[in-house]
Amino acid sequence: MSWLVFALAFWIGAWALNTYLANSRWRGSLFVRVLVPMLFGVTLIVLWEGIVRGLGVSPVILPAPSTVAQTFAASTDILWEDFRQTVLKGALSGFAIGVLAAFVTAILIDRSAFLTQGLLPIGNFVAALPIVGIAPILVSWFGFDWQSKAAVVVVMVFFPVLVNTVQGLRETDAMQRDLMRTYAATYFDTLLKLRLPAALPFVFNGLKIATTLALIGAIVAEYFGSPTRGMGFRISTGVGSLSIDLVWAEIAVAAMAGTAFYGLVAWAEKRVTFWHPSHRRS
Amino acid sequence: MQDTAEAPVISATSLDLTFQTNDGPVHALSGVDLNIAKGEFVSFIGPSGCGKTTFLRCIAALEMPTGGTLTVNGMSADDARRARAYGYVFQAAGLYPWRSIEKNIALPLEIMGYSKAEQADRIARVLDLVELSGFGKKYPWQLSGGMQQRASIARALAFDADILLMDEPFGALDEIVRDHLNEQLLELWARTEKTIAFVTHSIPEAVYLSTKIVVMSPRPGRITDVIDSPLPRERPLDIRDTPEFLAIAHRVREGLRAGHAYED
Amino acid sequence: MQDTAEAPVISATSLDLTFQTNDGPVHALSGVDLNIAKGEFVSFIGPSGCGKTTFLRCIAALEMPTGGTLTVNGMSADDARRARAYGYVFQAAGLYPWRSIEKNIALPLEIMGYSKAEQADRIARVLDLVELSGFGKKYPWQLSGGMQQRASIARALAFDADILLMDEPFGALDEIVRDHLNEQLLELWARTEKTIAFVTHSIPEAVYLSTKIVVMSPRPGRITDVIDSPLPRERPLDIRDTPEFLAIAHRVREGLRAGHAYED
Amino acid sequence: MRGLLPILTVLAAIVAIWYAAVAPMNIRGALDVAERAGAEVMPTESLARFERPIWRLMVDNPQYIALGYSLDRPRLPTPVQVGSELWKTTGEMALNGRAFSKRSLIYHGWITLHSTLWGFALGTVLGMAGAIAIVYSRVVDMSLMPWAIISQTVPIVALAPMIIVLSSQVGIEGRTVPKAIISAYLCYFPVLVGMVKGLRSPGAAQLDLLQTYSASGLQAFLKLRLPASMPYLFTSLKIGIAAALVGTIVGELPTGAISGLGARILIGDQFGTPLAIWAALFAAAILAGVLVTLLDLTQRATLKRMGMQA
Amino acid sequence: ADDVTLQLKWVTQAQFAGYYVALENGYYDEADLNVTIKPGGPDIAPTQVIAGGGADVIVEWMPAALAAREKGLPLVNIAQPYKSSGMMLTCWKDAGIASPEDLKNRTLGVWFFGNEFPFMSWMSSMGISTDGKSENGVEVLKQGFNVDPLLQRQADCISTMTYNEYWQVIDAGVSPDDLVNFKYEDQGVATLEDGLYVLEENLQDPAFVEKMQRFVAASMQGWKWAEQNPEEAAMIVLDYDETGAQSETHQKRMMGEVAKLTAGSNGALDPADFERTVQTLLAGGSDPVITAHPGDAAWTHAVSDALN
Ligand SMILES: Nc1ncnc2c1ncn2[C@@H]1O[C@H](COP(=O)(O)OP(=O)(O)OP(=O)(O)O)[C@@H](O)[C@H]1O
Ligand SMILES: Nc1ncnc2c1ncn2[C@@H]1O[C@H](COP(=O)(O)OP(=O)(O)OP(=O)(O)O)[C@@H](O)[C@H]1O
Ligand SMILES: Cc1ncc(C[n+]2csc(CCO)c2C)c(N)n1
Ligand SMILES: [Mg+2]
Ligand SMILES: [Mg+2]
Repeated sequence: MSWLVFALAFWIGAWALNTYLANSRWRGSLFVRVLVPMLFGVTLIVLWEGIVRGLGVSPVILPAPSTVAQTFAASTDILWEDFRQTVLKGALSGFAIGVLAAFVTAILIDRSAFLTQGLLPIGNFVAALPIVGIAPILVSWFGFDWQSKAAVVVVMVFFPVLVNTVQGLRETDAMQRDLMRTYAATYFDTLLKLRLPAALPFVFNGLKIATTLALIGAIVAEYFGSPTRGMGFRISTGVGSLSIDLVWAEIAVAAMAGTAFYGLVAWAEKRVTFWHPSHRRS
Repeated sequence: MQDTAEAPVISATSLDLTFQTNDGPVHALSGVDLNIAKGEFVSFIGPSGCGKTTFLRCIAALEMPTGGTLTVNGMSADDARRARAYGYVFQAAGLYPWRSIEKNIALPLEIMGYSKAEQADRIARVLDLVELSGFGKKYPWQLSGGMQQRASIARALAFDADILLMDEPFGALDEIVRDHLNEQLLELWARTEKTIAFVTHSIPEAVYLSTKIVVMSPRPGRITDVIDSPLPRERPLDIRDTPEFLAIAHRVREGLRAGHAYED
Repeated sequence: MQDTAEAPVISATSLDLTFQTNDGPVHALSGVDLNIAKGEFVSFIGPSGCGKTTFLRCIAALEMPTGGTLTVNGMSADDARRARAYGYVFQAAGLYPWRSIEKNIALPLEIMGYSKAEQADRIARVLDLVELSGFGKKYPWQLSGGMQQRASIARALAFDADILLMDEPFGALDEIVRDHLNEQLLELWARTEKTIAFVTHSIPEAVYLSTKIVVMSPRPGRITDVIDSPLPRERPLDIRDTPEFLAIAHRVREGLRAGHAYED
Repeated sequence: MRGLLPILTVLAAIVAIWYAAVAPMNIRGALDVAERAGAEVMPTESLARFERPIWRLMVDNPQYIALGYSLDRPRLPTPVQVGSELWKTTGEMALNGRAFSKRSLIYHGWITLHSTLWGFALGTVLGMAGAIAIVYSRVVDMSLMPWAIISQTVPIVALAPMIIVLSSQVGIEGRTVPKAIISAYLCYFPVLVGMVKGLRSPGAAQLDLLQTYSASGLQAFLKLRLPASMPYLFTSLKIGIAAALVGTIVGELPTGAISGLGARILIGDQFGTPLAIWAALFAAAILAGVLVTLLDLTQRATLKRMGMQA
Repeated sequence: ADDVTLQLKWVTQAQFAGYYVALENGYYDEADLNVTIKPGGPDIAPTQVIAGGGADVIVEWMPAALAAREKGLPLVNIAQPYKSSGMMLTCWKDAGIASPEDLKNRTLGVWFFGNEFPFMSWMSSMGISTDGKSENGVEVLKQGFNVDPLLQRQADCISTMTYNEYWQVIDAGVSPDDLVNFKYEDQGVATLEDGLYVLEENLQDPAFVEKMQRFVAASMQGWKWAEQNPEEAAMIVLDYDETGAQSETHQKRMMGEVAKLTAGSNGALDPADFERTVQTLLAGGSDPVITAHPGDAAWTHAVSDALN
């Protein structure tokens, strides 16, 4: 009971502090911009801990964050092995192949207005489909190891990036294109100096969507067969053997990896498309 | 329409241009005859939609006339484009936001294959010409509208085209900045002896700048008046208060009003 | 600065406004003294960034001065805003695209709680006033720029504010349409006897419209000249070719040039 | 309708490539079947065949390539096989009056649609509420926004079994609610992001206008922010419903295994009947297409009525 | 009537025919019980469901149940309708596998999710490592839900049940002559499957025990009917299958095989079988499923004693 009260008190206190910080005159500073969401996250964890302890929730249903943290610390070798298998081998290689393929395809079909008109609606449609469903098929095609996971990721990532890139390549305004014509610029000049840079904000849009899809794809695919390692393997078997704390540790790794990956892409976006109105600071 | 002794740099004979749109054809230009001699400064003025931009775009071979003939430097407009005969300044500065000012000016030079050293040289020269030295490393959005517009003029000047096509380059600027840029443009024109075709909405601007003012009327876009300016080439800003100036302005305004339907 | 017999409608005394920005403070207004009497038409002119908009926004209580006093209709600017003492016309027409012209004009009336019947009545009246009857059911994008601007004026006139604040309302229009709207605005002002504060970049426009012209200079934004126009209230467009007109215009231009730094 | 020709061409190309791929994908299966039927195949040993590259098998046994187009359990079925399986489990059953039999994909599509719509409704409400809170409160904006992004990097599949157990512990029976929760989890994010953008889309000038009328906060929301956000809302709703469908299917994939299109995919996988998987996949695709198209039509109608060009 | 919720270990199929028969034939009604049968699925752990209060009694394999007990979830076996184990390892004969010794240096498909324990014990009893292919080791794959890995030769052997996956291999066109089966029963590493488990604390309540007595009795009545009427039992199961994907032939065949496994049981757990299972699990090598003998608290005859 006292745990619940403590958690609630912490929540109210953190909320009050956050409200104060967010309206204070330091609200623009990096420190506060990081501290406020951190405090929010810590509050969530404290609430979780408080509820689990306060209500005596069974650890095989929902372990307390402190338990998860202990398991995390005790199983770093397993977590690292799984991380390598799923993220480094499955998700990242699939992401790289899928993105590259989408990019090259976009540039190739972009030369033909006909192809673009045909592929864009189809690509848009496919991007909206529940592609994860093909995981069992691809596992049966490409075998059990990371290759089939990468294949799932390739397919999932391909369409959002393709559609966004094609869209981006068409996103130059008429005046910018006319300018190139007044210089009698070649196709490659125009592609390199105008259309690719102008497409970058869109490409990054697609990349950001792709980062979250990549992890989900790699993990789901492991449900349909895998070697005896990998985050999806550990999560799916962990539930069966009631190692729920290890499952949560894997979830934490996935969230951290996903956030880091997303953050990396967002950072690159900021660097590369610094000129775009949404990134300018004045 | 009056000819000059030399062969004209730009020559249009009964030029027609009709756009096919969903709502039927739009006659943007119809029977346009005009000769522009080397070194002239020609302004085009007329109500919105009368075809000024379209005419400039025809000269630049960005638009294909549907009738009549048009030669630029004695060749077809498209050949002239390929020969990089002109620099074009758009209404909005149209700088590429991912390139610094320097790099924006370098753009045509890169495409035309100038060497790095030559590029640096020319960039420095034109930046100086438009009084932007020191701003080369800045990005377009870090500059005021007037500065951006000057950068876009610098970009059009960086390579050796001796025709300059300018489509309302100062439309977005305030009157004072505009006056100043007008003065500078005249100076530059005097120094470089380029042929300039200049679209504007402002009567004083047209009168102040031009050796020849072309008044147009809409639907179908045709030329209603061509006024050869009696003003001297040397023009202080004060000239705008002289009776000669006002007389020309009055004639332009009358020409405009004739072609204008008020219900816009 | 000259006073009129009646209590002024708008009265500013040593008004200061400093914006705190990342690059340090910007002094947008500094020591501004001005009285505007009932029924006056006051134009504000000055180079970009001199604080014209800021001053108008202070009157409208959209900005809080950091020093000095400002009263509107004898009360504080914010109380005047709450009392709905004025209509504000922005530079861009700023019509809501999802509302028809009618509904756009109804917007302030809905907010102020007018009855449906009263709304219909007023909409019809102001549409007529700006010569847009018959266009009420159209959407903004179906109208030309000039018509949109007139609709936005109608919106500001729909409720009974007797102060009209207009921030470059005709900036985006071509000269001929602008002339026409200027004539109409004068007519409307004469009929309704509102007090109008009007920001413009155009010298002829300022001189043509105003009973009083306020010339401002930037950094820090201050008033450099206040010119009371000797022109009669009745003003045909031709008045712009008269020597009196040109003399005032010249004085305004000199005032402007004095305060202007060319490197903008 | 001029836009239709390129789409049809590309579709035709896809089908052609698909058909061409069937031969190499299925050659091994075809040779196994032929061998068991007593035919002479090269090489005769099943094990030896698995060590041969596919192209060799095709060159050595050209007469059996055609067999690959009519296998019962193909690695890659032909479009016609998928189509006829789809028809058998939908149209034909409907014609026989068994549209809602448990063997009909219409029934399973309905189950999936049901949770998808619940998830969509829940996700949309959450997303909108979150967006409003973010736009109106700086604290919420600063603390919630980063976590909204992080939430999407959590592999929701991992949570699925726990969501089922937890919801049964709070007394919710059946799979609809847990599936809807998963689908709401994926759906709320695009709605949130789109609505934040939309509610913030009115420029300072439009907000100032209402200030000059001294309008209340509620009036500003109803008359400005909400209508201005409509185009954004619909765009994100379309993404949202697609995400909700993905969520439902992910929720049905490892956990449901009872009914719904995801369960059909899983059961098809378990019993080694690829045609069932493909049919369920295409049914899911059709469902997604219908849902997005419906929203698109609503968008056009609404925006047209609001006078915004679609 | 008293409410009872039963959580199955897997999807609706003839493996659980007894319960569906008891429901359909009204045996539960006669025992004044209102029984809800919850089908399972690949990601549903009955142990977790019962811990969360989602079920009163679950069908579970003993290794998983004992493992859960060690994790602090005190499950108790109250009845054991399955006398023998149906687990096998099915291999390609042409891969050169004839005896368990031949498994070394091969790729084997194994079910996880708590079902891997018998396999691990078997391997460790033979001294084979499961860390990858080697002279004295095997490569283990987490087998999915189908027999593709065998058919596509991604694995040399896969786990099968006599009543289910084995027949899927046969249905795919493989001749029984091409296959070699290693039954866990024959290898002496069989563990008890499909027992009924409840939470220990509930057994303190005599009313609950009495309810379970009625439940187990009715269920066993269902099982015995199913053994005698396999065709009809399979059809009853099919009626309850919500996926609509099960086929009649497959379920009838499954029922026939399942009957062989349930035949020897009257519902009561044989303590000798329990002891054998525990010993097998304790022999689990470096990473045993359970580290200590759970003791006799892990099972009770309190419920099944009422059967006769
Ligand atoms: N690509 C096009 N397709 C169809 N109609 C066009 C096109 N470009 C221009 N027009 C039409 O041709 C006419 C002339 O247009 P143009 O842009 O040359 O006018 P303008 O004189 O430059 O006007 P403004 O002063 O507004 O720039 C207009 O009626 C315009 O609507
Ligand atoms: N919200 C603000 N924050 C910081 N500085 C501001 C803000 N608004 C205006 N300024 C600065 O205050 C000065 C006056 O701006 P203001 O908009 O009043 O000028 P203006 O005379 O209306 O110019 P223009 O003719 O370009 O509209 C400018 O230097 C401007 O950059
Ligand atoms: C993830 C997962 N994989 C395999 C099984 C294996 N399994 C245990 S009982 C049973 C039914 C017999 O056909 C099967 C297939 C499982 N439970 N969970
Ligand atoms: Mg134009
Ligand atoms: Mg302003």
